[in-house]
Amino acid sequence: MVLQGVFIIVSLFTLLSALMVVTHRNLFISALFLVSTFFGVAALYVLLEAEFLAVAQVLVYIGAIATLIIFAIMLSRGMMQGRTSPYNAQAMWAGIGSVVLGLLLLYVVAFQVDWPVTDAKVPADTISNLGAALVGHYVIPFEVASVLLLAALIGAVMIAREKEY
Amino acid sequence: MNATLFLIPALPFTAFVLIVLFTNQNKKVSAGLTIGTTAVSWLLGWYFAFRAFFSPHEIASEPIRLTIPWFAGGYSVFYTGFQVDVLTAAMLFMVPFLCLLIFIYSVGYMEGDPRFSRFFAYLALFATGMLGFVMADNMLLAFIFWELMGVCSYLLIGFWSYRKPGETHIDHAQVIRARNASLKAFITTRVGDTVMLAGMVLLYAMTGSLRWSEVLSHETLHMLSEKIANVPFFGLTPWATVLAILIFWGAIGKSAQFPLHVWLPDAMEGPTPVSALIHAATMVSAGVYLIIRTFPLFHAVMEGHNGALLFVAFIGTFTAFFAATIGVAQFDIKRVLAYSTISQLGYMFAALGIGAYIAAAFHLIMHAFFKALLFLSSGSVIHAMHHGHHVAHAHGHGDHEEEDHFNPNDMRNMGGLLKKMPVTGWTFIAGGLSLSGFPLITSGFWSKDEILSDAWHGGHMVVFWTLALAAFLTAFYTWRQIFMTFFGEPRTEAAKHAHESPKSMTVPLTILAIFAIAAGWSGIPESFPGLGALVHGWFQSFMGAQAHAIGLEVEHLPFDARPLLISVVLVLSGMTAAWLLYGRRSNVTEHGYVDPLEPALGGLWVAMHNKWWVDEFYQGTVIAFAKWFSHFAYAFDDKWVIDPIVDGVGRFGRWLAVSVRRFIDEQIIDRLVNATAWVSNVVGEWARQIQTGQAQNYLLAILLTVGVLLVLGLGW
Amino acid sequence: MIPLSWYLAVAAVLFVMGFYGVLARRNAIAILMGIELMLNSVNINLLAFWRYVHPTDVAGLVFAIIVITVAAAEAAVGLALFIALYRLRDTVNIDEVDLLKG
Amino acid sequence: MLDPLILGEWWKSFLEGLGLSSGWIILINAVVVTVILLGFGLTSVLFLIWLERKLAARVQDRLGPNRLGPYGLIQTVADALKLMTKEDITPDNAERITYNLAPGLSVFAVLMLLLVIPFGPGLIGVDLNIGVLFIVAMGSIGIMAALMAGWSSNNKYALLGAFRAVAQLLSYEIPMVLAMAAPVILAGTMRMNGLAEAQGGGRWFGLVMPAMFIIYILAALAENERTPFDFLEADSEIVAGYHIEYSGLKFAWFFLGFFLNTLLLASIATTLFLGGWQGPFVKQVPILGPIYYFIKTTVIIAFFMWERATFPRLRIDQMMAFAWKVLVPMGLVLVLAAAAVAKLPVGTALQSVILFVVNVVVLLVALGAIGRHLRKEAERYKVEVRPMPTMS
Repeated sequence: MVLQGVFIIVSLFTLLSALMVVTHRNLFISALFLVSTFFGVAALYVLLEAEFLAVAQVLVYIGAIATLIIFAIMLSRGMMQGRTSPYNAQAMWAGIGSVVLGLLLLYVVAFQVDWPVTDAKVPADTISNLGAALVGHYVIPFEVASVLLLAALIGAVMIAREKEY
Repeated sequence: MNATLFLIPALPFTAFVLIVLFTNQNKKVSAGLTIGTTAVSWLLGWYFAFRAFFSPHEIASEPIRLTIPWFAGGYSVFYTGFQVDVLTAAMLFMVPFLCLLIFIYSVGYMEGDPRFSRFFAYLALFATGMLGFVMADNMLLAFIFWELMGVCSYLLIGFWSYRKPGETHIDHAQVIRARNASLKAFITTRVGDTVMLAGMVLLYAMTGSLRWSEVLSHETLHMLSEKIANVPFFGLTPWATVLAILIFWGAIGKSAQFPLHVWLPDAMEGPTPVSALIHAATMVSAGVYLIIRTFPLFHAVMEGHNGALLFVAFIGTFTAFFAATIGVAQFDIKRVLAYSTISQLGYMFAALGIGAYIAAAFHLIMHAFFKALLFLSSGSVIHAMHHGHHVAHAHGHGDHEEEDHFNPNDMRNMGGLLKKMPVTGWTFIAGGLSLSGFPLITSGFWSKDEILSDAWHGGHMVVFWTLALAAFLTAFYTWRQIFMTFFGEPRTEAAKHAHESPKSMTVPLTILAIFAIAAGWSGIPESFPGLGALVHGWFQSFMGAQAHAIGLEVEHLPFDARPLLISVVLVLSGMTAAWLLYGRRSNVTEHGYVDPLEPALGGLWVAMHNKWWVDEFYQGTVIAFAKWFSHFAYAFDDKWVIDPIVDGVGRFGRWLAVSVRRFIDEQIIDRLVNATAWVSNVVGEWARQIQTGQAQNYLLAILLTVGVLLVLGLGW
Repeated sequence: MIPLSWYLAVAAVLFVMGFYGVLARRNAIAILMGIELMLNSVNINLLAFWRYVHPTDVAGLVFAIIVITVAAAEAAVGLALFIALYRLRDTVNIDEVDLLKG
Repeated sequence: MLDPLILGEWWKSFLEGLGLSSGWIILINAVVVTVILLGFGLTSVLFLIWLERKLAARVQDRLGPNRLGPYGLIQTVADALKLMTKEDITPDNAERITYNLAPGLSVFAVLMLLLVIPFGPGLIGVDLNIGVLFIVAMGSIGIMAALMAGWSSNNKYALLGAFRAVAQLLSYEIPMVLAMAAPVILAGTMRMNGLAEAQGGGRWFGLVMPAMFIIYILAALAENERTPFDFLEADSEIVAGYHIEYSGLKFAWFFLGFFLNTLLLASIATTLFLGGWQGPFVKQVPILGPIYYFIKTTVIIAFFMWERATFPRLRIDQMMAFAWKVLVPMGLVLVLAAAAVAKLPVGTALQSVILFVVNVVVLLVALGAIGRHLRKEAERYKVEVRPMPTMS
């Protein structure tokens, strides 16, 4: 009962901030709302008993991604707000389409499918298992991801740096 | 340890590969590789050889084997591998040792040759071939190595044919001669090999196997001797005889026996170490080895006269005498030795022909030693002559005309070299003594005497007397050579300025000289008065084990003075004759050196000097026919058949193409193409409007698609 | 106990919002934010399924972690692209970037 | 005996004695723990401010606060009261919500960390099994606060400060995380208490891995915006950085956050590298744990303050170069070394020795590299010097 109440509050918070993210005219504000959305999601993770992921979420999304985004926004501050409408020509259609899609999805996940839910508990040593799995059974994806990160890092530097020509 | 058998041939091969691929630039390393690997093979080879020496009967009955499955030949898996039995052991005692000595010798001989490393690569490859051949435990593998030897001999005979004229002492004519000689050797031996291949195929067809152990087993041989084949011109013959003769042809080619002997003298164009190793000691004796190896097959047919053995005996005896006659009348120091080689090989075949199995093997080994020695020291002589010639030239003696056609091999240019180069001289004399079969001390005497007494006891009088005569001639031309080369006065500036060769050449000579004299003592027959008691005919009993293993009965001959005395007398008389004709007086007249026999014998001399015109005969008949036939075939094939067909096809193609273009291309295809272009143009004009270049539009489209799919998926 | 479908519903709505952002916003960075939202909703789904269907198997967590990694890489590259774009065309409005217009 | 946990037992039994349901007990406990931690944090900050001023005064040969109370201990309280009474200004074009949110966030981010600091054996707010990760995550929120403050106050200097905040804090977060990873590898756990336990018997990771410890301390200085890394409010360059526009109580919040940060970085250093509450006889007399902890923490804090009062500020490019070209490579090498050594099939003692040697070597190499670089710099500088043009 309590949990459900908490869940409802958290998810409402999350969704509302998400809505602000996509609607707010001021990009900086919506970036801040993005941060709060991330927080909400992290809270959801906690409710899902995935503390590790929650913290990782905070660390990566807020600590790195959101910060980066805000940084970029500041760098290009001049043309962030005002000047032109934040929406493009197809905004209305997009809205309608999105709503329809959302309704469809809700319908599907809520009523159509009944998922094979088990009420097994999360084992206590999940995190150590996770670590073992990351360097054991899932080592290839793990390594690939790290290589991807490195490539992205170098690529970002190469793309963004001032070309002297 | 048995697993290391394969190393014996494999090591020189690795040397070959390494040299050809990597170290071709570095002469020292290349020579080092070849000699080092061969040395290891030599040690291994002697390890196995001595194992055999100490326990001949075990080895003979149960050879050391290393066998692997090779490929599945139809209904039976084809095994291959190496084996060491008594015979192989005897060869393993001789072959790698000679190889090693001669390789070391070559370092000195080939010094300063631009293709030095390549020469050693070939030598290594040849060592592979010979060792593999003697150790192969089946005929196919043996044949492969046999052909490998053929290739090496081809490459090495023609070694100087890649030489640009004037690059060193090789002049243009010699280059041409080398090229022709190599081709001649290759093709002539190929004739024999082809027949042999046929024999091998038939053998496999008959017995379903090529392993010595299986082919030469008693039941197989019995089967072969029972089965009768109807051979054209010869009537009914046991298969054993047929196969034996066919295989023997291979030996004829390889060992330069009478009809196919022509290549060996020309092969002397190759560097002298090559002549010593390949064309005296090892490869040419491979033929003899092959016959010894397959001797049971020859021996299979017991009852009646045995065609195979008769054939072998005839060829051998004839060649022995025939070659000796030619040898008498040659001036080229190496050619004389070449003909003596041919005749000695003839001895061996004759011995085999009369069933003197052990004697043949014995003579094979002994001959290898002293003939290698002779060749090497003759090489040393040539070396010295040619250097002396250069010295003389440098000193201003000797004019340019002489320079151009000066032949360091020609014995007429030599004389009195014993003082100039004592080591070479004495070793050569040792070899000469052994070759001419000087009584009691030399190995040549023991081996040859063995053959002769076998012939005497077997009652093959024709063979005996022919061989005895050949022995006389042998002694004669050997000493003629020695006297012309080493005694008397130097007849040219070159001879005057000749000097001893480097250590790397003289040391092997000395070692070989010891073997050439002493090796024979291992074969003193037990029945020989006095000396026999010392040795008890060790070699006889040793090879006897092998003979016993393959089911030959070897009776120990009682001592008989008659053949011995005859041969001794003939040999001594030959030597004296040589001394009278060449040693006592120098035959220099106003027009150069004149051989005393030339006026004496007249036409016979001319015949012998021109080798009985065998080459010319072949030129006139076989080769001429081959040329004509190939021309005819070329004309038939290309001019009369192929060309018209090709042209017709071409014309038809052109006609077809034209009509296709006119009716199909222009009428149908082109219009289709244009229509396609038009359609795509129109469609594109319309469709380009879809591509707004705005990712978000596309995403919207995706959204709609997903929605629609969802709806469909929900089954509305 | 919270039913699984609630999480899925939240994720779905979050996803749709992100998608709307991607579709409707002009500013590239805003679009990037939308993408991040979508990725988050995906992660919610992954974890929800992990928790409710296979809590003993860490595959869901691993997958989520990989997604986070990819998101980070994507953000870095995306922002770099936008900065380069800003230098080049003096705009980060996606609908002004239509060089591929047919 | 003298085990602070006994208190906890007693408290629990007392609550149960009141016949409350478990849920309520959990709630009450949470509230109590929070109150205790908050109280501890705030009071310690009061003390720290005083300490800083005193130490700085000593270094600069002054007296420092000495009027209110013994040794001017009450001085800080007076300052706090003064700040409260000050006018709270908000710039016109400021982004109000963000502007007001930022100070709170900055304090909140740090306060959260108090949860996972083990003051003694078992004496810890929440012994998260991902404590270290939690710390790192919270650290990233501090950056957010600085950004918000700098951006929202609509002021060039503030914005510059925010930029610098991102640049510096992000850059130094990486060596910091690396430095924190090494003890985690050695201890095999991310639980703060576990980390403290793992350093029993004097096997302090700070002694095993001196280089790592130094990296952490430097990174901590940068994270805490202390000289020589105080670019965020470099008075001589950008007046006061991201909190230039703040005044009164909001400024007090930032101030609070700053000192809390100092405290926490110091206690993290204690827990990760100096064995936390570990010390002689702590097994027998658990009450010694918190005492050891406080001693060590205070020493580190004192070091921070001393060095702040001593050093000048770097150049900003030097700061960045130092992070990326020196600390990060060193950290990577050392983490690798730690991971490798931890896998070695030898006794712990031998592992420690090997690791120590590796650390020393790396440290020397790094110092050598820096020295060569500086010498080159000096050369270049010499070349660039021009004599003053003289009037004639």
